[in-house]
Amino acid sequence: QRKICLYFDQTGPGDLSFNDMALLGAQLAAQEFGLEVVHTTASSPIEFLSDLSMLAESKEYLIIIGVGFLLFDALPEAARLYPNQKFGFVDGPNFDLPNMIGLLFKEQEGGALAGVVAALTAIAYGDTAIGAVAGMEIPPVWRYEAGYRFGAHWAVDWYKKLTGKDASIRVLVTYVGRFDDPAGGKVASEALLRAGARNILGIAGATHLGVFDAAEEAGRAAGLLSGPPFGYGADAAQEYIKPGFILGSARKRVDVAVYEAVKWALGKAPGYNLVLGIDKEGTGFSTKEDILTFIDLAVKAGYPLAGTPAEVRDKIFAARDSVPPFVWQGLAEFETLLRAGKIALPQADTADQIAAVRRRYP
Amino acid sequence: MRVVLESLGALVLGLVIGALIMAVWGRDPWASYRALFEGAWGNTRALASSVSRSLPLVLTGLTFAIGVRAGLFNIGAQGQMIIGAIVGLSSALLALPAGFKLPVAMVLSALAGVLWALPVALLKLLRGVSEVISTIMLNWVAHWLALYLVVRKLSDPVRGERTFQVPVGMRFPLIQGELTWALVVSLLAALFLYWLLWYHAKGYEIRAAGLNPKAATTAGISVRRSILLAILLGGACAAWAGAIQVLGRFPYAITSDLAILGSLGFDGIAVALIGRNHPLGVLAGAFFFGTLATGAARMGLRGIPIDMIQIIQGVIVVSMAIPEAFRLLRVKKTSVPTKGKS
Amino acid sequence: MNILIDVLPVALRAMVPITLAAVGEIFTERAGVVNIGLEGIMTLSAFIAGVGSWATRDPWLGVLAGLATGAVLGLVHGFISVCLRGNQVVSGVGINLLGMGAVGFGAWALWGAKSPMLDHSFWVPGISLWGVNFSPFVIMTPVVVAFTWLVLHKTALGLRVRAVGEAPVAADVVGIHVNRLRLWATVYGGALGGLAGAFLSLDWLHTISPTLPAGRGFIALANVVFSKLNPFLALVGGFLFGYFDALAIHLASVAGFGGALPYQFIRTIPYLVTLVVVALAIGRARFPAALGQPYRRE
Amino acid sequence: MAENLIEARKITKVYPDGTQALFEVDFAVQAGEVHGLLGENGAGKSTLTKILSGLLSPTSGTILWKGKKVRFGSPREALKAGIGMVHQHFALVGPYTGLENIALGAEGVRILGPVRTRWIGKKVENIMDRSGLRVPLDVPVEDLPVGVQQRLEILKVLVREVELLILDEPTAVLTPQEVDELFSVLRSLASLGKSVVLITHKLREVLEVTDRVTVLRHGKLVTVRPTRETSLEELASSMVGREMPRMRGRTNRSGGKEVLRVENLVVPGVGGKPAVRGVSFSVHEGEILGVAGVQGNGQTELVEAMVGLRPWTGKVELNGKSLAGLGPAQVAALGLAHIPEDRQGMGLILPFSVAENAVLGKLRPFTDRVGGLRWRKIFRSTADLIQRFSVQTSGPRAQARSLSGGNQQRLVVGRELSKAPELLIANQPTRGLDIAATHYIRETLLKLRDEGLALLLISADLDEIFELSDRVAVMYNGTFTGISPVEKLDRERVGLLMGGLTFEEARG
Ligand SMILES: Nc1ncnc2c1ncn2[C@@H]1O[C@H](COP(=O)(O)OP(=O)(O)OP(=O)(O)O)[C@@H](O)[C@H]1O
Ligand SMILES: Nc1ncnc2c1ncn2[C@@H]1O[C@H](COP(=O)(O)OP(=O)(O)OP(=O)(O)O)[C@@H](O)[C@H]1O
Ligand SMILES: [Mg+2]
Ligand SMILES: [Mg+2]
Repeated sequence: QRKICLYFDQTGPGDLSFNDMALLGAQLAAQEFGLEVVHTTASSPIEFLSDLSMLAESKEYLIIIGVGFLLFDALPEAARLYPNQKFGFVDGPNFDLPNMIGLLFKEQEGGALAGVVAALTAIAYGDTAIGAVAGMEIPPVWRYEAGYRFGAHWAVDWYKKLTGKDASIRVLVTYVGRFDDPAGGKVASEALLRAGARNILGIAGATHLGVFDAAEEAGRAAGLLSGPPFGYGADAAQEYIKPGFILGSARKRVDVAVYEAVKWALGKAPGYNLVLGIDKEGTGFSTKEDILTFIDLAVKAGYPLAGTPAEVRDKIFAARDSVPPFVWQGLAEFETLLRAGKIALPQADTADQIAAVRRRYP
Repeated sequence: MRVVLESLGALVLGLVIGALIMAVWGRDPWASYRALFEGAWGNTRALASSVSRSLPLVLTGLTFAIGVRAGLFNIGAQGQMIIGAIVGLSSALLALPAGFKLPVAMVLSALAGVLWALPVALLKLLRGVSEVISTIMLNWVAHWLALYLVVRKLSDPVRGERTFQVPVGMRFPLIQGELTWALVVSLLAALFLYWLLWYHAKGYEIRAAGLNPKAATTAGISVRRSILLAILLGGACAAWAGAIQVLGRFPYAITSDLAILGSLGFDGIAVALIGRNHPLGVLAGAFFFGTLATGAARMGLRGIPIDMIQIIQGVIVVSMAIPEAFRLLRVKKTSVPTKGKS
Repeated sequence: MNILIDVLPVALRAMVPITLAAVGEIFTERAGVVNIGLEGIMTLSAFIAGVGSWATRDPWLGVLAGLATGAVLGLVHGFISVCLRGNQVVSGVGINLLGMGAVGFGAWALWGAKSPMLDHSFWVPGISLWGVNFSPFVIMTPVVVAFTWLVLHKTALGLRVRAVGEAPVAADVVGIHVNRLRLWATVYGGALGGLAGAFLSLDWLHTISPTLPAGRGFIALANVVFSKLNPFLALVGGFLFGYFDALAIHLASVAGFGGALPYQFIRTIPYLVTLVVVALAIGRARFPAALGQPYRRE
Repeated sequence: MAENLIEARKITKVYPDGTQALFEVDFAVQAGEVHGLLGENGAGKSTLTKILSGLLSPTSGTILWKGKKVRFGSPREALKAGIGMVHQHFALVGPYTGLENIALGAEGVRILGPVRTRWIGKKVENIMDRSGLRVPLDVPVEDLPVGVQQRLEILKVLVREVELLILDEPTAVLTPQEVDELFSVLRSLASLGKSVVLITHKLREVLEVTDRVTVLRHGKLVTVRPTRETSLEELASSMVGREMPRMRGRTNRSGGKEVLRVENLVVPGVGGKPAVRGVSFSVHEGEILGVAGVQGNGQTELVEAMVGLRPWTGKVELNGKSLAGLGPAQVAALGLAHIPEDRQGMGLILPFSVAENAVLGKLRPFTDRVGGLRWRKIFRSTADLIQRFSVQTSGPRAQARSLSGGNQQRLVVGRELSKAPELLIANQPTRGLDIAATHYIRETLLKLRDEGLALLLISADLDEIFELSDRVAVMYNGTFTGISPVEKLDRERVGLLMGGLTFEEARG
């Protein structure tokens, strides 16, 4: 069995984000271990179990890696039905199954880092609110939201400690209800902008392309070549999409996770949960290096960049340099504390937990 | 019989055009199609999956088909299905003896579908509001209502991504692979509507009202009552589509993005049209769609991206529109003058 | 209530695709052809418009490309439903599937991304009037509405188009080419759908995606019924829906989670408002007598 | 021999479904003549003329127009050459006004320019003055009486200044006066050197107005003769292919007990204006009350009100039971049967089978306790009906659409009569039917009368009124201008009454 099979829950390769990163990780592993990669995509969530059964039945694959949170039920069921097949689950746990590796991320961390930056930037430019445009109410999105809220409130406290000045930041989170509605994302962002939230995190897949667009359009209408307003990306380093108007992204290293999963499949160890957090560089706030990686990825894919790669890079970095240094100082401090385990981020896996978070960090 | 042959001809045409597209893009059409059909029918598990996949489509297809029979363009299956799924699931909360749970859930879900369809009928009959508008709008209302209920009221206390699961005793038992006895629900519904439409006075009236409302009225048939009946029966069918998705299919719960319901309601339109709005044709049309959906992943493994598969599906559906073209071809042949026979 | 006025500019833009596509469909349906493939037409046209703008570096050429794409898809639908006398609804459903697949595949093959965003150099530039920046489409839409209405109701062509949808035999016996006219009417409808698509990608959202219209093609169909096939009422319907949809998203976004109503309920407002307006003020629509029926002489 | 304006040689037509409608038919029309075209339902008259006017193309055969071989691909080409046709089933756009209908296809210079209504209007006025065919030009034609629509159709063709005018059964819906007017228009056209082809089932009209006559039977040419040299009997037998039996002599009789009583019936019409304005009458057992009148004077509304399709005020009693507030099903249950005026629109469901149509409106005896259909019984009863009423069809499973008009009508009549009604309302029961079918249906109605059925006959055809009725009422503008025994009336007088004169005026 020399084949790795990736099974995408939706969209498939071509999002230059989550799915493409998974593919990238698989390809890297394949190269290193002399394997082959095949992949396919669900034609709708109704097919999950039958597709996975079909894949497992063929006995052709070293490991079948389900990519995407939506496989939450079908993947463990398939792993139970086919105990001799190894499975990996990007974005989900292994459910104590010996033949499955769970690949989890601490989305809260990425969300919190973005929250710190968004809130401090807002303070720097005199705003009283930050925003987030979310897709649907599912736990990974909740975790981002919870982290974001926490980060924003932490930032306010930190700013007070730093300067002695009071600041107040409201966190406006809106759920558009779909992951594939850029128009809904844009209208929601325009509402947030009008409500005074000029830093907006996108956690809604294609929907949050509308966030970036609203930010750029508002900026250009005011005659600016860079923000604020700023959008913030998720999963990938999405800055290249709107250079100058995306200040950063909450990263999630799906490639690393997939690579690790393949490595596990080659060994004999029983399944476990690989939780990737900032400590293992699995989550984080996009670094300059990340940004360059993704510009590179986009160039290779043939993406219609807004200028030459160098121009794009310069614009992104210039935007970062344009915000007051205390923003980055705050980020660095938060990151340090996080790595040191000195910060406990709120849980948000159930409706009750997220409701509590919303009450606590309004 | 002729109708069946025409549909098969259209299917073949669609497959051929699809093959051309794949060939142009440098993929082996033969191998891809083999993968598609192996993936869908290759073994009993696959076949069971294809059949199972088609069960809700039968029901939403029936909703549209009976509407057409009554002269309606009823595209409300999506919303009614969502409501049916929610109510079917919620009936798990009732304290009932185990054996009763499933039947009661099905009855309640059908009632809910009927209630959700009622405004469509009332708006049409009392205010002349076209069912096209009211169903599109109510579909969205149902969608948002469900998003609220699934996340806020019915969610699994320990897992936020979906509602609680239907207890084991309330599920449709498995037959084979993914296929459950929900099969009987879809089959019976199709047979029942077939019987109703062609072997019962009410169905006769529905068809009469749909084909010529004026003549039907003149003959003392209440067109309004027929429309009401068609809309409400449609509501019940669509609700059952939702119910069997929740009660008869893993994970026996509704995910918080409603993904397990997908666009089954809308797909029912195409299913019904391909089945020529005949309940038995709907069975065939649904199985065809079930096949395409189930076989797609296997085709994907052969390097055909999901979007390409969608294109091919689109081409096949478009070709399904034109059986008339075959009739045209045949006419050309027979219209050569023959010696007077009158 | 400040927010009621605040959402106006957003609403004006939200109105455009629903109105343009609906007005095109009105023209098509007046000629007796139903095209429920608007969603697919908008999706694919948005993509080709983006490609056009990107390839030519001229947004207006991009708009033209979108328009042409819509026209070609209209032609395909017209060919199937008018010339081959196919089932118009099935063909429309197929076109919707096709549009979605073609964009996902095309954008990925071209740019490696299924939902790429377009740089601002590809955007249709805004027009400044009285110090306010307007989307040219917001101005164009009422013009198209008025033009379509004029053609339909004040010209010889319109007389013929409506006759062809109402009584094709009557048109045929006075020498009007029924099928040719229907075909062109379907092309015009498709072209306006294409324009709506170009607006989505080049003016409003500056992105391309297989689900870009996100259901607006179907809302446009509802708008056709709402308008009783009157382009001016379609403008009203488009604005009404656009306004309340924008308002609902605004309210839901700003209210957050503490509000009196869950945001999910707020989002049902545009749909409920539409229903109420139709029930109270619009009422019964009368469709062309030969709508959806292919015409043949023998 | 005068020159042929148009000549068709060996025309054969096979419809796409394989129906052979015409077989090597020769047909010629001379310049300046009125040419009658006769034949039973389905003989191929419409098919032949549709071919001449470019609507259909022949399967084989040639057409000579002014001596030159032509091939019309479409009505446009035929119109351009100078051939215009008024179709049997009107080709009008319902929601359009008369003027718009006339303008359609000839609107003006530029296709994107405005319709030149003023210019066309003037031209139409001119033609209306010359021909005496008057129609209102600013009303949607769907609101116009059928007779007026007919005139509009003719105007539409005249405006296009054709040399050959083809009229497919134009007189079925006109009053005698209107027919006379039409015929004088046709004669004056002929005297101007134009030619007319007239299709009709009424032989008297043929004898009255045509110069020559062609008879078709089963898609084949039977005979072409100068009208002078032929007679009514000869034409009838050459159409049918055998001697026509004479109509059974009608014995006058006075009715028995009163079955229907109508007092001061008022029925609102379109736009709230009353269409029936206080009508009173009664119908007795074994009696036919004939209601004569030009289409559109309230007959439709009168009938639809009585059968429960429209709201009304006043008093309507069937055998002493009031029909107030009852729907069609309840009215039918009380013993009222109804032959609707529009068999295809109201009487039948064309895509249904003959059997399904045969039980339309009388399903009760054919269902079991749960409402299931007893198909075997339905088929048996349909076969019986087909036989009793001589419906020509391939069987109970055939689509009603595939029946000819005459046979469709037989099916409707048979169905309604098999309901064993107390009262039968027959609205235009023989419109458009050939003589054999007409004959058959009239005979049937008379026979039923003799058996004691009460009959309300509504007809625009005076022959029919006089052949069948015991008493005659004339309806004009929503009221009855008197009811009188048939012996006391003559065609002339009734014609005047139909035109709006009162009894007194008509008498004087
Ligand atoms: N559209 C059609 N498709 C198939 N067959 C047709 C069609 N129209 C007419 N026919 C056939 O052609 C024959 C001649 O029809 P046609 O309408 O010319 O008769 P007609 O002489 O005009 O009868 P009528 O007196 O009832 O008007 C009919 O017997 C019928 O079987
Ligand atoms: N779709 C069809 N398929 C087969 N035969 C048809 C079809 N349409 C019409 N016909 C045939 O064409 C003939 C003439 O049709 P038409 O509609 O002119 O009726 P008609 O006999 O003239 O009756 P009417 O007097 O009501 O006009 C009929 O005899 C019928 O058999
Ligand atoms: Mg005829
Ligand atoms: Mg006829």
